Amino acid sequence: MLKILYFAGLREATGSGSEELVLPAGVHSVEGLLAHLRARGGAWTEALAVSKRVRAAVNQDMAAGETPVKDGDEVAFFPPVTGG
Amino acid sequence: MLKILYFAGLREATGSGSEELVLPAGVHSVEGLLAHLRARGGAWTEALAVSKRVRAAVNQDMAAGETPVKDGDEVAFFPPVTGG
Amino acid sequence: MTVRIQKEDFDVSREIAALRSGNPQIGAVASFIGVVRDLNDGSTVATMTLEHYPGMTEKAIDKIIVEAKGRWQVYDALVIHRIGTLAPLDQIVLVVVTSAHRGDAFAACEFIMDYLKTQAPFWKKEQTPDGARWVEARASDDKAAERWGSKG
Amino acid sequence: MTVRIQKEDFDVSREIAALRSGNPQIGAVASFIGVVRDLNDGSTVATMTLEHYPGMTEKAIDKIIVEAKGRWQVYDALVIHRIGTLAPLDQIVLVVVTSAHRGDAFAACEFIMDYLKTQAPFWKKEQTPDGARWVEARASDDKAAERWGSKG
Repeated sequence: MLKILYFAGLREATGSGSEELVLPAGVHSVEGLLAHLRARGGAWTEALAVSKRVRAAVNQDMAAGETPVKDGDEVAFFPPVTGG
Repeated sequence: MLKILYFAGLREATGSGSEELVLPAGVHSVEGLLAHLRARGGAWTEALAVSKRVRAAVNQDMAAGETPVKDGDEVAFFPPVTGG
Repeated sequence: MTVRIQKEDFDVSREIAALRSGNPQIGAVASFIGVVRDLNDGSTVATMTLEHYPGMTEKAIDKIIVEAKGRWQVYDALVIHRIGTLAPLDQIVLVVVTSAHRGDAFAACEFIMDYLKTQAPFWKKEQTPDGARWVEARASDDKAAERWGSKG
Repeated sequence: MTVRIQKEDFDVSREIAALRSGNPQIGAVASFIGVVRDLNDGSTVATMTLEHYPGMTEKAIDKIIVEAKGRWQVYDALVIHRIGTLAPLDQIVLVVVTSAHRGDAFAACEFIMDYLKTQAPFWKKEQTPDGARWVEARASDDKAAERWGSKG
């Protein structure tokens, strides 16, 4: 099981703050998981488009596309940060 | 007439905080005035030696050796500053 | 090392006194306060709401401070970041760094702010006369963080 | 632009609030506090006395602030420097710079400190167990000021 979190504009666009997801077959990385979520269509496809510069964290560390994702991980997706 | 001020270690070494001095003949610059004061001998020669890295200000602006000195000026001599 | 995420405002004097407390070897204290402006990207800002990622925020800022301590001679560092709804003139973030000498204090303080701007999971939503909008990340912030070189 | 030379201590929060007052376009406040250390150049410091050149001090710091305002986008700057006798842990100097953005605030604040260190007529005399001594100027302070390039 994966815990997936969405923040800020991404949370609003997908209408989802968090979800639990069985690690989909063939998904081993952040990029793979993103592709899986995009394939849901509609708001998901649009909100997670490459042009949106979606950022990710795995287990609360900033992650890249190739960062591994495995069962039990907490994965978060969000726009570029704007604090400070 | 010149007003001459001495600060910090230079004030202590010369025993003088300030003095009024008729602009000596032939003195037209900070370096000329320094040479004149050094020629007093004793503590003056020692305190104003080139090795002491004496700094100067003319009319309250940082000055160099070639900065002009004229009648009515306020000239100050002091060690490198150490505030802040 | 102190990291606090809070709704409440902070008092700079009190925070600096606490960070300096009991260390007479500190000669330099550099600090930075980020403040809500009433105008951003051409629109009037009435209020701003700060969202964050609890847990990751503290962890990310801890990492930034540890990195700064590895690069410069620093005694201690403090980061306070507010969340919730803020208005123009409100303080948003405080970074304080103590050091023996000013060069280290300035560099570490600016480094922490630059990295916080690109690495700490906060997002700002502004209320403007044209409605609410999420603040866009600035390319200049990426550049500011990049000029410190690679993190490793 | 505010420059104050005083015996009294200062409160950073209060000074920052006064400098920011009424300007909701300020987004960044960088500040620096210099503090008396109990150990300097290998000797224990009991107290330190600060001498200055009244009149020139204010003029020199004014010039430094004007120079900083010419180089960076700065709303306002404040310098407070204490004189008289101070003890370890006492605050010596405060520099605060307000700006729309942090890069300008940090640069101007550090520039003002670096120039103050070489251009403002203050001298420190330390009381140590071996007697009183005038603090020697540091080559590193000349270097710090020089790296900003020529003043013109």
